[in-house]
Amino acid sequence: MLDRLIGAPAKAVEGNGHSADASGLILSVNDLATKKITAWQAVQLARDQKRPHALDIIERVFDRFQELHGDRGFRDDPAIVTGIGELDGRPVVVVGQQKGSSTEENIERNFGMPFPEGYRKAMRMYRLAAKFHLPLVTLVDTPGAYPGPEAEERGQAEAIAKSIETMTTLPTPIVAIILGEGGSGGALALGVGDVVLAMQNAIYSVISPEGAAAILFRSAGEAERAANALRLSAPELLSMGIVDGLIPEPEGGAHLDHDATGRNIKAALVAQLDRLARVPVGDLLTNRYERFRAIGSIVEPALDGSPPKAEPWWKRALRIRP
Amino acid sequence: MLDRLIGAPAKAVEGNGHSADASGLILSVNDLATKKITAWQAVQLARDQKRPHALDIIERVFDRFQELHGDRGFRDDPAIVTGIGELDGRPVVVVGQQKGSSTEENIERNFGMPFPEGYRKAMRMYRLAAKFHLPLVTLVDTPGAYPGPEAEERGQAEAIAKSIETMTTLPTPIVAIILGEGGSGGALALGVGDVVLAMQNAIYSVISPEGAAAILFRSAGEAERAANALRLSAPELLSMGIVDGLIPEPEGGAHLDHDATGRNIKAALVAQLDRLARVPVGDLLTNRYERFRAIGSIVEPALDGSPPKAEPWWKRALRIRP
Amino acid sequence: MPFARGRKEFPSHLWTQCPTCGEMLFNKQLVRNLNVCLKCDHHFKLGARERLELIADKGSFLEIDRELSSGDPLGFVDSTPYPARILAAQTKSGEKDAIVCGTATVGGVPSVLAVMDFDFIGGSMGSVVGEKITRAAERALADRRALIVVSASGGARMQEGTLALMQMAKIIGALARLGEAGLPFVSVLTDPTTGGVLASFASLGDVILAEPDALVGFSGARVTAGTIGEKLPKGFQRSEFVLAHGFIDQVVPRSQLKERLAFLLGALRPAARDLRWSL
Amino acid sequence: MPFARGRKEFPSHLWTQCPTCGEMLFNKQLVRNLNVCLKCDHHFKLGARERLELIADKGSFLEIDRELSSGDPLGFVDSTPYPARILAAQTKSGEKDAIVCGTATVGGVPSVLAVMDFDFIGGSMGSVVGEKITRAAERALADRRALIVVSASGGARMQEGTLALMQMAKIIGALARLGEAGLPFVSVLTDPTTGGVLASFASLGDVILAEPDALVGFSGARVTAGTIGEKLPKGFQRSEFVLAHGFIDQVVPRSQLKERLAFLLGALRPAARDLRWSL
Ligand SMILES: [Zn+2]
Ligand SMILES: [Zn+2]
Repeated sequence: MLDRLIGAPAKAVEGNGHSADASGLILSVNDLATKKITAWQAVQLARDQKRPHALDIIERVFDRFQELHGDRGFRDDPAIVTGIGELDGRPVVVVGQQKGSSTEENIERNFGMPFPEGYRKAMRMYRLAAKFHLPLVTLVDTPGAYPGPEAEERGQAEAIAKSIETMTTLPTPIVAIILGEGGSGGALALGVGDVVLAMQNAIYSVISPEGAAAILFRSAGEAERAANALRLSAPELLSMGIVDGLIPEPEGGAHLDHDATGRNIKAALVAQLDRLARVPVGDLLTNRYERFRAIGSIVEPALDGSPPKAEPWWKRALRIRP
Repeated sequence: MLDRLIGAPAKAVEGNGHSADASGLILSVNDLATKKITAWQAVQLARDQKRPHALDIIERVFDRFQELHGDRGFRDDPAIVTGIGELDGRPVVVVGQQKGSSTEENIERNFGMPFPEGYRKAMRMYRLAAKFHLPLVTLVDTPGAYPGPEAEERGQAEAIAKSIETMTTLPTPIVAIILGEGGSGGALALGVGDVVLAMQNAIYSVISPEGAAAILFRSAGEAERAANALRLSAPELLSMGIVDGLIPEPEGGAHLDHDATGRNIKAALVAQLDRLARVPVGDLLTNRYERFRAIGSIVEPALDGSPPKAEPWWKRALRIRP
Repeated sequence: MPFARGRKEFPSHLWTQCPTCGEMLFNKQLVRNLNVCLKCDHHFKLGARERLELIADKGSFLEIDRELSSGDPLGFVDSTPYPARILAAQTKSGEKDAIVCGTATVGGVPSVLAVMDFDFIGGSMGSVVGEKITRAAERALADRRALIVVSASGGARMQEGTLALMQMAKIIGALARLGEAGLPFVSVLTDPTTGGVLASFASLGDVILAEPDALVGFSGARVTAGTIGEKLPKGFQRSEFVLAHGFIDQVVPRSQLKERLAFLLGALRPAARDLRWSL
Repeated sequence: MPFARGRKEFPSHLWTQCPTCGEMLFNKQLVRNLNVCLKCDHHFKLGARERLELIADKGSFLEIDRELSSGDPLGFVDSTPYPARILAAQTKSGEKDAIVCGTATVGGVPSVLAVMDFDFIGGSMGSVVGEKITRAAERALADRRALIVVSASGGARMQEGTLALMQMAKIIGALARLGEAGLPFVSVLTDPTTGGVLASFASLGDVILAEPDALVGFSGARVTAGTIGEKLPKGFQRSEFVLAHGFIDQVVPRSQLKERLAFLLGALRPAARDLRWSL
C-alpha cells in the first residue's frame, strides 16, 4: 500500500503555477517571520471585531468602488457586499462577506452569516464578471452560512452548491482571499479561485471549533482542543496546499493597522491579477479544476505493485476501462 | 408617408417557414369551417371551467409523463406544471399553466395565476430542455400573473422578463400553444416559440377585457365592448400574425370533448416538432428572432421617397450609419 | 422665501408646489435643480429631452428613428379613436411617440440611449416604442456600443392590443442578442415604471438603477390592494422597497445619475471586438 | 400477526420495530419489502449494496475504485484516533469507506452509480468519498454515461478538517464538466442527506429525487432550533417539506425508484457524441 498524499504541500502551491513570489506573499511555512501562533490564538484574531472587514478592505484597496445590490429574486442580503471597484485603474468585480464592526452593524449584517439570497447575489455578480471579462476578487469572512429556518426554507444548501458550481466554471480570473473567518460551506461558496490566499491570521475550517468540540468531546468548552485538531490556521492551510500563499499582517495582527493590511492585500491582488490576466481562459479553467482536484488524502493500493502516477484526470479517464 | 404594416397577415404565418399544413391546422381565417364566434363568446369559452386544462391535455397527448417540481429557490408553484413526457416515443419537456376544474382545485392552483417562483420553475425546465436537446412544448392558460403583494415582493416582473429572455435564446425547438386564456405578460412568459399556435377558441390579450373596460370606459360592465376592441380572439390573432395557426376544437368547443381536443393537439405537435427537428439550431434561433421582430404596426416615412424595404435586421444594422 | 404666502401669490407659470413636502418652488430654480425639490429631494418627472441633456456628453447626442409613428392596427376606439389620441399627444409634445432614441457618448463611452417620456400617453409601449428600443439594441450590437434605456411608463399600450404585448418579446429578443455579444445594458427606472415595461426590458439590465421614490411594480397598487383587500406594506413598490427586495442595484439621486452611469459604462466598457471569437 | 405480543416474543435478529408506527416487522418480510415498513411505508435506511441491487440492471454492476481508503492527514484524535475509527468501520461493514461506485446499466442506459452508506461513520464525506465521486463523474464524462449519486450522509467528515471541506469544490468541479458536456446527473436523496453533502453534489442534480420522509437539510435541526430558540415548522427538513419549497423534483417511494430512474435516464439519455461539436 502506498500512502499517496494527493496535493501535498509545496507541490500544490507551485502546481497551479500562478502564485507570485514578488508580491510579499508568504509561500512556505518556513518563511513565517514570527513564530507561529496557536490555533486558538488564530481563532481569536480571525474573529476580532476590530479586524478589518470586507468594506474596510475594499475602501483601502479599490478606487471608486460602487456597491451593487440584490439577488434579483428575493432580497438584498447585507451579509454579502458586492460591486465593481477599480484596482490600479482596472475594473474588478468584488464579492465579500461583511461582518459588523459594532453590535448594531453586526445585527444588520447578521454577523456576516449570509442567507441563500446572499449567495444568489454573489452568483449574479460572478456571472456579471464573466460576461464583461472582469476579474473577480472574493473576500471570505463568515462564521458560516446562516443556519436559521428561513434560510433552510429558501435553500441554503442549494445556494451554496450553485455558488461553488458557478465559480468552478466561471470563465474569468478569480482570486479568493480568506480575510478572517472561513466558516465551512458558507465560506467555500466564495472560495473557489484560481488563486486562494489567506491572511496570515485567518482560519478556514470544515466546522467551527465549538461545533466540533460539542460533537467530538461533548463539550463546547473543548473548543481550543478542537481548533488544534482541525488544523484550521493559515500556516496549516498553506502546508496542506489548501491556500496558495499567505498575505502578511502587520505585527500583532490586522486589527492593529487597517491601512497596512490594505496595502499588503492590494500588492498581492495586483500581482496575482497581473499574472492571471496573461493566462488564456481555457488554461485558467483547466488549472482551476486541477487545483481543487488534487486536494485530499487517500490511500490507494497499486494494482500492479508500482505506485500509481499522479497525472491529469483526463489521462486517467482516457486510459481506464473496466 | 407609407403605412408599412410590419408583420402583416399571411406573411408572418408563412414567413417563419415552420407551419405545417398537413396536421389539421387552420392557417387562414378563411379556412374556419364554422362561422366565427364573437370576441365575447371566445372569452367565455376560453374561460370555461370544464375546458380541458394543461394536465387534461398532457394526459391525452403524452405517454408516460413524469411531473417535475420546484424552482430551486423558493417554492413549488402549483399554478405551473412541468415535466417530461413522451410524444410518440420522443421525450419532450412540457411546461403548462394549470387552472383548476373545481373550486377546490382552483384555490390550490391559484386560478392558474402563477407566482414568480412558477416562472422560475418554468425557466429551470426551459434550460433542462436545452441542456438535453429536448424540444419544449408550452401550454398557455392563465388570467395573468398573480398580482398580489407577495408576488410583487418576489419579483413578478423580473420573473416574467427573464422567462421571456430565456425562451428567446433557448437553443432547442419550442412550440407554444395558447390553450385557453392568454392573459398578458403572465402568458407571454410561456409564449415565445418557434411556432405559436392557438386553440380555435382561445384568447390572448394585453389586458383582460374587464381591466380594459375599467380603464377605458370607466366600467367593468363594458367588458364585452372592450373584448371586441382588443381583437383578442384566435382568428384575430391569426390574421394579425401573432399566432401561426389554429388548432381546431370539436364542434361546440373543447370542453365538450377532451379526447378529441387532445387528438388535435397531438397531431399538431407531432407535425410541428417533426419539422422543427430538421432545422439547425442556429437557423431556429434566427427565425425565432425574426418572427417576433416582425410584429408591430408602425408608420415610417422613407427618407428618399421610396418605401423602406422589409429586410433582416442585420442588413439594416450593417448598412445604417448616422 | 420661507414665510407663508397665499396661493394667489404663486402663479403656476412661475411656481410649482412639491407634492411631497408642499413647498412652493420657483420654476426656474426647480429646473436648474434638475426638477428635484430643493427642500425634500422629491424627484419630479423629467421629459425625455431634458433627460438626454442630463445623461449624454454635451453635444454628442444624435437622434435616430425620429419619424417613426404608430399605425392603428386594431381600429381602436374608446372615448376617442386611437389615431386622434396619438395626434393630440404628438401635437402637445412635439414628439412622434413616447420614446426618444439616439447615439451619444456617456462619460466618453460610445452608447445608444433610449429615453421614455411619460407625458406621451403615459409612456405607454406600443409598436413604436417596441420598434425603437429594438432598433436601439440592434444599433448598439452593430456598432458595439453600450445601451442605456430610461423607463417611464405605465406599461403596454392597450390600444394596440396583443401587438403591444408582443413588443415585450421583440425587445427582449434584441436585448438577449446584445447580452450574448457581451455588450452592456444599463436600465434606469424612473417614476413610474410598471406593467409590461417593468416585466420586460426594464428588469433586464446588467445593472439597474432607479430614481428615489419612483413607483416600480408589475401590477397597479390598486389591483394589488384589491387582490388582498387590505393595506399594503409601507413604501410598497417604491424604489427603496424594491432595492431591499433585491431587484435594483442602486437608488441614484438625479444629480449623480450621469456620473454613476459613466463609471458603470467605463467598467463594463465593451471590447472593440467580440471576445467570443478570440480564443 | 395483528394481536398484541410481549417484547420478548420478538427477538431482534428476527424482528424489527418500526420507529414510525411501532409495528413489529418480521425481518425477512421487511427485506423482501425493500426495507420499507409494511404497515406505514416508513423507509428504513438501505445499505449501499442493497441500493445498488435495487437500481442497477441485474448483473450489470461493475465496481470501480473499490480499494481506496482514507489517510490521516491531520493526525486527528478525538476519543479514538481517526485511523482506528476507520478500521473499526471497515471491519464492521466490509467496505473501505462510505461509498460504493461502479458502472452499470439502469433501464438499459449506460450509467455510473455512486451510492453512499450511512452506516460507515454516518456516511461522512472525507477524501475518499470526494475522490470516488469525482472519479465517478470523470468516468461518466469519459464514457459518455449518465451519473446517479445516492446520498446518505450527515455531511463532511470533520476528522479530515478543511481537506474534507475542499471535497465539495472538487466534486462540484467534476459535475460541472459533466453538465457542460450535456451528460445527465440524477441525485437521489435518502435519509439523511445534510450538511456539506446537501450543500454540494446532492443539490446539483438535473433531476433530484428523494425518498419519503427523508431528512434533507443544511444545518442540523438542533442547530436551527437553537438559532431561533423556538419550535420548527411541521415536517421541517423532511422530503415533502423540501419538495414544497421547490428543491426536489419528486418524492419517490423506494418501490418505484428503479422505474423512475430508468424513465428519466431514458429521456435525458446522453447523445453518443458531444453535440456541442455538431453545428
Ligand atoms: Zn419637496
Ligand atoms: Zn411503520
